[in-house]
Amino acid sequence: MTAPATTWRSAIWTDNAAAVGLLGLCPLLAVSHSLVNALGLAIATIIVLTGSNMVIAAVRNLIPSSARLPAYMLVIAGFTTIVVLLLQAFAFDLYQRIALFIQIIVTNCVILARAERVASRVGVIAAGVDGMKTGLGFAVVLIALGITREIIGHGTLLADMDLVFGQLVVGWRVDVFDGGVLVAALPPGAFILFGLLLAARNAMIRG
Amino acid sequence: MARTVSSRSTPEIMRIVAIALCPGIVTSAWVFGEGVLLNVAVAACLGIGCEAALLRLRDQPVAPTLIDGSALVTSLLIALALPPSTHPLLIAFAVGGALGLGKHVYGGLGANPFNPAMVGYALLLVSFPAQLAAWPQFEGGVDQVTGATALETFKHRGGATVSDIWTAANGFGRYGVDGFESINAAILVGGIGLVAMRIIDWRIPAGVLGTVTLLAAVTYDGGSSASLGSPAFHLTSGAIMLCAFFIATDPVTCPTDARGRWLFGALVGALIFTLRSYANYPDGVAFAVLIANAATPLINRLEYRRVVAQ
Amino acid sequence: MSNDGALATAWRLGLIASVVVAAVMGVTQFTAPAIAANERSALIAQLAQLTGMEPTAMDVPARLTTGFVLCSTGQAVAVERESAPGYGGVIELIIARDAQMVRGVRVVSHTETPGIGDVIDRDRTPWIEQFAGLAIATPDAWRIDAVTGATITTRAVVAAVARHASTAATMAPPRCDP
Amino acid sequence: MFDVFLLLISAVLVNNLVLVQFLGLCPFVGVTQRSDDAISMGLATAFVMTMGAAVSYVLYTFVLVPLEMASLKLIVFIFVIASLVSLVEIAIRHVSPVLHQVLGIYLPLITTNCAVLGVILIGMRDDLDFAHTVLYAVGAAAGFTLVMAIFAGLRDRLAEQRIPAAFRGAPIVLVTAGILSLAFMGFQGLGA
Amino acid sequence: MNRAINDFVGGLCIEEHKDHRHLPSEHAPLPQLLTLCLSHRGSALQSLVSPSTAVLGGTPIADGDVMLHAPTSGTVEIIDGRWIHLRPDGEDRHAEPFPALDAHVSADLLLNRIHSCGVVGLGGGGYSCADKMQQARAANARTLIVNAVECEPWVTADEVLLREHTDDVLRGVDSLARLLDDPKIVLAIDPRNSAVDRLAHATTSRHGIELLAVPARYPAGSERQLTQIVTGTRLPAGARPLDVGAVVINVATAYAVHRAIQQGEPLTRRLISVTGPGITHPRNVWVPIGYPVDHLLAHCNGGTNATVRMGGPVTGASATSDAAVDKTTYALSIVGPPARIDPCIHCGQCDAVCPEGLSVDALHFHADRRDLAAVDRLHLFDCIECGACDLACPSAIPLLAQFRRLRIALAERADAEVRAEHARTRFERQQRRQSRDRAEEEQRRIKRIEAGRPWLAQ
Ligand SMILES: Cc1cc2nc3c(=O)[nH]c(=O)nc-3n(C[C@H](O)[C@H](O)[C@H](O)COP(=O)(O)O)c2cc1C
Ligand SMILES: Cc1cc2nc3c(=O)[nH]c(=O)nc-3n(C[C@H](O)[C@H](O)[C@H](O)COP(=O)(O)O)c2cc1C
Ligand SMILES: Cc1cc2nc3c(=O)[nH]c(=O)nc-3n(C[C@H](O)[C@H](O)[C@H](O)COP(=O)(O)O)c2cc1C
Ligand SMILES: Cc1cc2nc3c(=O)[nH]c(=O)nc-3n(C[C@H](O)[C@H](O)[C@H](O)CO)c2cc1C
Ligand code: SF4
Ligand code: SF4
Ligand code: SF4
Ligand code: SF4
Ligand code: FES
Repeated sequence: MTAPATTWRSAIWTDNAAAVGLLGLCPLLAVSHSLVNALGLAIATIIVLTGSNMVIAAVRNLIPSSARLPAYMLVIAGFTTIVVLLLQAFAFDLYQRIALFIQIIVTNCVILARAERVASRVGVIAAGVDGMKTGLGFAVVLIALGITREIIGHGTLLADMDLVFGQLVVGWRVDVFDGGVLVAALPPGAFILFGLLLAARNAMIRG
Repeated sequence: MARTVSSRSTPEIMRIVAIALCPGIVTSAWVFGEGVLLNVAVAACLGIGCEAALLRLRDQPVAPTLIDGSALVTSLLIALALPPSTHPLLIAFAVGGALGLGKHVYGGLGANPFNPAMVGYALLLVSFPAQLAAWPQFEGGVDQVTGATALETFKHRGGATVSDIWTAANGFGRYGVDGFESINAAILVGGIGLVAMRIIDWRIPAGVLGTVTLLAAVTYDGGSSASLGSPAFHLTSGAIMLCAFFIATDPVTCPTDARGRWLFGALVGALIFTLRSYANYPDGVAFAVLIANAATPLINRLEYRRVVAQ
Repeated sequence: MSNDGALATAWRLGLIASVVVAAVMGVTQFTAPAIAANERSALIAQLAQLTGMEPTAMDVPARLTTGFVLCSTGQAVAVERESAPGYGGVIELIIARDAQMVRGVRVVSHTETPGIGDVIDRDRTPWIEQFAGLAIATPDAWRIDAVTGATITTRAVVAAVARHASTAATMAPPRCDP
Repeated sequence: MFDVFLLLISAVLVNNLVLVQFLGLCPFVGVTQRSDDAISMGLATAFVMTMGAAVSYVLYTFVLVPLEMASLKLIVFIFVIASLVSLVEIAIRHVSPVLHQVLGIYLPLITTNCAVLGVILIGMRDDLDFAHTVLYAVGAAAGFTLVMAIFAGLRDRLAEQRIPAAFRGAPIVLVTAGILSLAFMGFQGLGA
Repeated sequence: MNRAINDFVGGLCIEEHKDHRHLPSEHAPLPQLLTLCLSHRGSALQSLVSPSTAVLGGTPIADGDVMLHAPTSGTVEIIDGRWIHLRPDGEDRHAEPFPALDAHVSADLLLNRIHSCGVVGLGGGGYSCADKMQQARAANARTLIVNAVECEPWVTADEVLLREHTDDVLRGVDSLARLLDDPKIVLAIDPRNSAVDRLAHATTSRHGIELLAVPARYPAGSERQLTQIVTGTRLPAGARPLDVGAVVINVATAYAVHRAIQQGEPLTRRLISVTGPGITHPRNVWVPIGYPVDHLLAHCNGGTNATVRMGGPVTGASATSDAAVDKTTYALSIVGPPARIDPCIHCGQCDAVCPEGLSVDALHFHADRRDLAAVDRLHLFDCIECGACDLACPSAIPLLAQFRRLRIALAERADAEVRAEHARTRFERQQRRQSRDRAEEEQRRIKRIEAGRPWLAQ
């Protein structure tokens, strides 16, 4: 069986689930006011996506087709819970900043869609790779929006990166300019800047 | 078809609105000094430049659209809403936000659901609230010490009574001489001119001012420190007249028929009163108008009807 | 679907559910100590910041009540809640003080204007650290400047802390319970 | 009484689920093309949200915590929501076929609407008691339905042909949502 | 003269531009060629003549819903199924007229005469006068409204006709009244009309004609609005004056009825205004039916077909290059250069003036997107094509022209369905279409939503 041909390019650029389908918007907009939060959520999402995709692929023959959705949801919820616990254990400060939206990964429609469309039909490795690709597409959008909002909203870049990467990167913070344009860090800014990023992407695709 | 009656064209209407703002601008300059004129000049230049740039970006013909004058109205309203001598970069931010995000992303004149000037102003207010609180201490108009405007004092009145606020606050001369009262009076004059020329529908200012007056009267308790302000206080402070006659009346973003306009005016009035009395930002005008704009399509839809009995 | 089918489905679903639940519970067991430790050390770090002391895990009670006395190396510090009427609503404060002075103040929650009133938020500016070390007996002599543009917010906080301090000054000093 | 009012104002306007808390955005941008769809979706969600918050509260407080299985809460809540959705669907079908026609097709969608789960988790995070949890859910649901209706109205103008090509579709929807969110910033401080 | 106590909703005051009302009517010289159309209000007429036949003026040359007569003597040159070209011989000889009918003939005879003289509504509608009166009799109409309002700016043909032939018009009205059972007769007129004095004088000596001054607001002359002014009842959507017992007749029609009955003369010419802002000397000219527009413009020193509208400057539609005057052409209006068009600013002026209470700006918005379903929902078909919205629009948007194009598009779509489904009543068809659309849309919607991602179907 051939894996549905999701190329890296399509997952990240042309058919990006977040950018094109506007799926999983909530966590995307909510945690993107700084790069560190965005990164944290991106990594968590990739782990859940890849993990649940692989598990579902592994047990796909065991899952009765009439009870597909509950089974997928079980696996996804289990994986999310595990990531939540691990974050609490090993990256507590980061977890505290994005707790709500880490938990809400459970309902991310992209994950369910990948389970249904890909993981239930292909092997473990292929499913894992697909989860990575999709997750990376999501991560790219998160990071782009995180960078934009952090620079414009706070005037900084890479602030508080130690929450993800530990003491190593404490000095990474760059002060781009003083103050920042507050609205970018507030809810309206999330919507508007994501809209502008998508418009820029559209303009680039159109050439 | 060719015009067979001498009704006014849209560019003429825009120009008249700009002219009707002049009494307000002049009085404001008289009260707050030439910083107001600086605002106006900067905003007007930026507005026209920005409109031209955006039109070019959209591959639209620049010259014919530029003379429709709507960008000028937008810029003037922003200039009047800002404290005197606001930094040109801040004005540029507001004007750019207004014309870019408020108007041209939707396709330019007539296509925008939200009042562009208020979009620009709200973006600026939320981003740089401190800078927008910098109204000059008003006595003499020259000394550039900032002080709380009446609405801010009102917002956090502590033990002050309404009349304390009135006499103590910056820019309040209590009926007449100076300050926000005279600016509001001058704007009222321009606004009544627009009503008389039938450029704006009287129902909108009537709805706004009527509702504010009504709510203020109902909740007025003689002016104690817990009062939400007397009708006269609300009608003479902040951007109330500008809103009632020039902002809420933007034809593009308000409902199109009489009943809808009453409703819209009342909604704006009720929101202004509520936000002034209970919310954080001192003058709720921009937010009130934006929220009411959001409700406009729903109000219009109520009116998609035939008057005729079917 | 036949009964058999339904039953089989239920079984398999049950199996998957058990495995997932088992996995989660396993990870819970595995991470529980670390999480508990994290929660505690976060709390301790916060208290250390607030009080300027270095409390050890043993000094901090397991469950915090709204007002309690923190004892560390023999020093007793009262940690209490206070609220101030700010510009946009109530500002919830937490104040630490000992017998003589204010040890520290932090804002727990507020609804002040973003960009103006949030100077009181330690994450934004260090303004609120000025309270550390002020004598509770003489609030009138405190020299804390209001922040331009946020006069109301900052005055409200200063007033609330001062009121709290002067009340506290008249009460018995915090003592370490035996 | 007054604090009930304040809690509702806060949940409906000041901390609006969609525009301020960023929850329920998928239906907000996805099911607002037509007004009646938007309002039906809003109402269906409101129902599940309120019920879900109540049931989850009970399960969490009286089952999971005593059994020391709090870490299973996500799994449990998701199944509470999914079962509720099914139950509601069956119930509505029996009680009122008309209502079922209106709401029926939206119900399955609600399972992946993060707003429902979000409301449950927020109630838990803020340590609300049962009554306040339910009240908060009612307010949040009302706020959700309100902005669904408003946004559905606004979308008519988003079909304007003059919108620059790069902004058509998602970007203009997001910019508009942003301005609406900006407008709702005005409620900051209300009821505090 | 009485002032109307009732009014219609909407509408607006406009500048009249009617200075030429005081000039006497003129006669246009015979042209080289008359072009007579073989279709009337969309239904075909059967030609009664063969090619190259010589005919006298007044000879019937086509028959169908209405009859068509040769305006002058000459040769019928080409018949290509759609047009009759009549080349006048210049002698203007006429066939023997019908005998005059006296006051006591039967209603059937009167109706017959009106029909065989080819009298149609000259107020712009062109509906067969005999048919209209027949229906009015059947419905036992009690009010006869004579429409002398002429509310279009720049147009004065009815006014001049009324002033110059006051008594003949009133005689025509008498004849029409005889067809009804002692109706109330109301002559509705703009009080500024220069024929008012003569009329006042003429009607004092008669009984039973009320002279009624209507509000000087456009479009008071439109029959639905006029009926409301006269009877006080606002017509529901789709209703005609007859539904409230009124029949509306234009003054020129009344005059043609008089000529048909008392003179026995078929309708072969009419008085029209050649007028508009684009011409220096507006005037009123008697022209034979079929007069080529370009020829008439040359005669009156004004404009070209490109700048002329068939009808008044407000409601007239652009003329084609080979257009000719027909029975419903009450004016040729030469318009000025087109105004600058700005985008719709949703000012609502058009909604305020629309006499039918339509949400005009919403119609325009959906029309721009060619959303046919939406414009149908917004009652495009209740638009009376008065152009009040055009007059009010500050952005000078040609709303009426857009609505006309759209109506044609909608009608064509409906036509296609008629052909497909054969003859069924329009009502039934619509009913079924609507419910089917609803069901299909529901199906599609359910599919979309069940796909789990309705939002992808942008
Ligand atoms: C949009 C806006 C928001 C404001 N928010 C606050 C606030 O959060 N806290 C505050 O103390 N004052 C706030 N103010 C009040 C003004 O900054 C006011 O000028 C100031 O508090 C009093 O002036 P002063 O500092 O010169 O005495 C706000 C004013 C505006 C215009
Ligand atoms: C907008 C509009 C304006 C009209 N104005 C007049 C008018 O001024 N005079 C007139 O006789 N008919 C006018 N008509 C036509 C009348 O509605 C009606 O068709 C006519 O008076 C009927 O008489 P007839 O059948 O004898 O032509 C107008 C129609 C419309 C739609
Ligand atoms: C309650 C529920 C919600 C769903 N929500 C989404 C969603 O938001 N986005 C999505 O792509 N798929 C969602 N799915 C999965 C879709 O139903 C569908 O299985 C998936 O999109 C693959 O369909 P396709 O291959 O036809 O694209 C959901 C499924 C269920 C049961
Ligand atoms: C009566 C009137 C009021 C107006 N008010 C505003 C306004 O409040 N803000 C603004 O940006 N433009 C205003 N304009 C200009 C113009 O209508 C507006 O920029 C449109 O929203 C642009 O599409 C106004 C124009 C008129 C005629
Ligand atoms: S246009 Fe309307 S409002 Fe103006 S004068 Fe005429 S009737 Fe009166
Ligand atoms: S309007 Fe023109 S095309 Fe139509 S029937 Fe008359 S002459 Fe023929
Ligand atoms: S032309 Fe139609 S839409 Fe316009 S005003 Fe007249 S009836 Fe209304
Ligand atoms: S009058 Fe013109 S500009 Fe005004 S709403 Fe109507 S179409 Fe738009
Ligand atoms: S991510 Fe919130 S509703 Fe889809």
